[in-house]
Amino acid sequence: MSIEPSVSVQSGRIDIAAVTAELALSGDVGGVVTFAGYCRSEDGKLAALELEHYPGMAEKEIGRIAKQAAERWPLLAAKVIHRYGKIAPGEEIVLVACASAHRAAAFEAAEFLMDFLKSRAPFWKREHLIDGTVGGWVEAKHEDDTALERWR
Amino acid sequence: MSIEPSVSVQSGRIDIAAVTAELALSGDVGGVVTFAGYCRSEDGKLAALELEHYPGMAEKEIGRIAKQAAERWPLLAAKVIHRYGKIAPGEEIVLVACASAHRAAAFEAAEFLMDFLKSRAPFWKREHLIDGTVGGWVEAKHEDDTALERWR
Amino acid sequence: MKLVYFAWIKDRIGLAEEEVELPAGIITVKDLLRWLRGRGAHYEAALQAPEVIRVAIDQEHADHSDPISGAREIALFPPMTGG
Amino acid sequence: MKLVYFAWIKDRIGLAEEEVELPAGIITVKDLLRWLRGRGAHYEAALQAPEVIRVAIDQEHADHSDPISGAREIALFPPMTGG
Repeated sequence: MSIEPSVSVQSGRIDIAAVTAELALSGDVGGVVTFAGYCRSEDGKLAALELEHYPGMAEKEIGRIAKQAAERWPLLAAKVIHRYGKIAPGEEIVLVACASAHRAAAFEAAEFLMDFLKSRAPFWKREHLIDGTVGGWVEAKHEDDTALERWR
Repeated sequence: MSIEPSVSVQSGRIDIAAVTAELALSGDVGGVVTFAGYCRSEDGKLAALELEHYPGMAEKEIGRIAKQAAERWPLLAAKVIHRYGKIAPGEEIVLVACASAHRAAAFEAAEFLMDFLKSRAPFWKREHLIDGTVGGWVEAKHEDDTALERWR
Repeated sequence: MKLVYFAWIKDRIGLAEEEVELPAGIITVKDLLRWLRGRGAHYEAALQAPEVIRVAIDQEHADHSDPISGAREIALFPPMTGG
Repeated sequence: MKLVYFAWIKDRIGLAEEEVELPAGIITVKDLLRWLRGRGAHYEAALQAPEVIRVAIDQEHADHSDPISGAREIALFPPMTGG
């Protein structure tokens, strides 16, 4: 029986320390891998990233991806938190955390989750620039699609 | 020019939250991958792990491994903390944290660091059991040696 | 049927969502996209390159060849850029 | 020359470290291990399977074929189990 991953889609900050500590609680956990994605400053040009999302589907789709990871690797716990709304440079956008008895499963599951979140979770980024203008919607990267191929 | 990784060999607890926050400080960081290794309870049989280490060489060897990682991947920051002494079940043993502009480099460097730490850093584990006996020295796993091969 | 739009598709159509009554003969997602393009310049601007449009039927990813019969909510959006 | 021992090698030899004067003809790590085994039952028990013994010369990993001339500190230990 695979574990039930925890998913949260929220506008507020992510408490990375609390999540990591929570995942390590079980006595069987040998390793916790976390990935935290941050808003880059783009050489100081960026005032904020705006993340639009599809409420309802965002939670469901991340849940589906996380469930797949839990079925594919022997995870003891998994947590995904994705923010929406305005995010300032230096702030975290997304956190993926996977706990397992041995490290390989946690590493692979965290990479799998990130690869799928990037191209399957319904979020769209738009740049707000320091000069007050609203930049265009960020274009999806071709490499994010090809990143999925190694998991087939 | 590659960055100078930070290395600490210590008996005290590791403040995972502080490390993660520190690594994310640069405005160019897009992702931080952390691996935290924990002392498992071994079904409640384990009172503590005792980690013996080779003072001096431990710091140097981890430094050499971390420097290799920094030369091989475009890391913006890297930190390795390894504990020694008595470690209770549920406590962290080791933390590896890598920051980069894009996630793939941080994931790969963190896995590389863990694979090399496991079989090159001069630490040895011994089990102290709940019944008061001191178990044997933990045997090295063959798979930890083969894990290195993929990095050649 | 409820249609919802995101990111630049929403911007170009000028609506976040709308209720539509589909005429007969709209079977697949592809049919829906073709019909929407005929509804005016805003829709044409949003959907002129249908091959890049991603679709969800009742909050699950769908292909352009999928049937839409029975759907309550169909979402149109550009390739995702979260994570 | 200073020799340092760790984990079960230290337990079996019964020493954490010692200073030794090497006789002539001890060129490589392999020679050193052979010479040490001849120093008594404790050493024999620790080093009876020399192929599993790991060695560091002046705090850097070394091979059994490496020369030890000029070394200040040689460490003998089992395969590592950190991380």
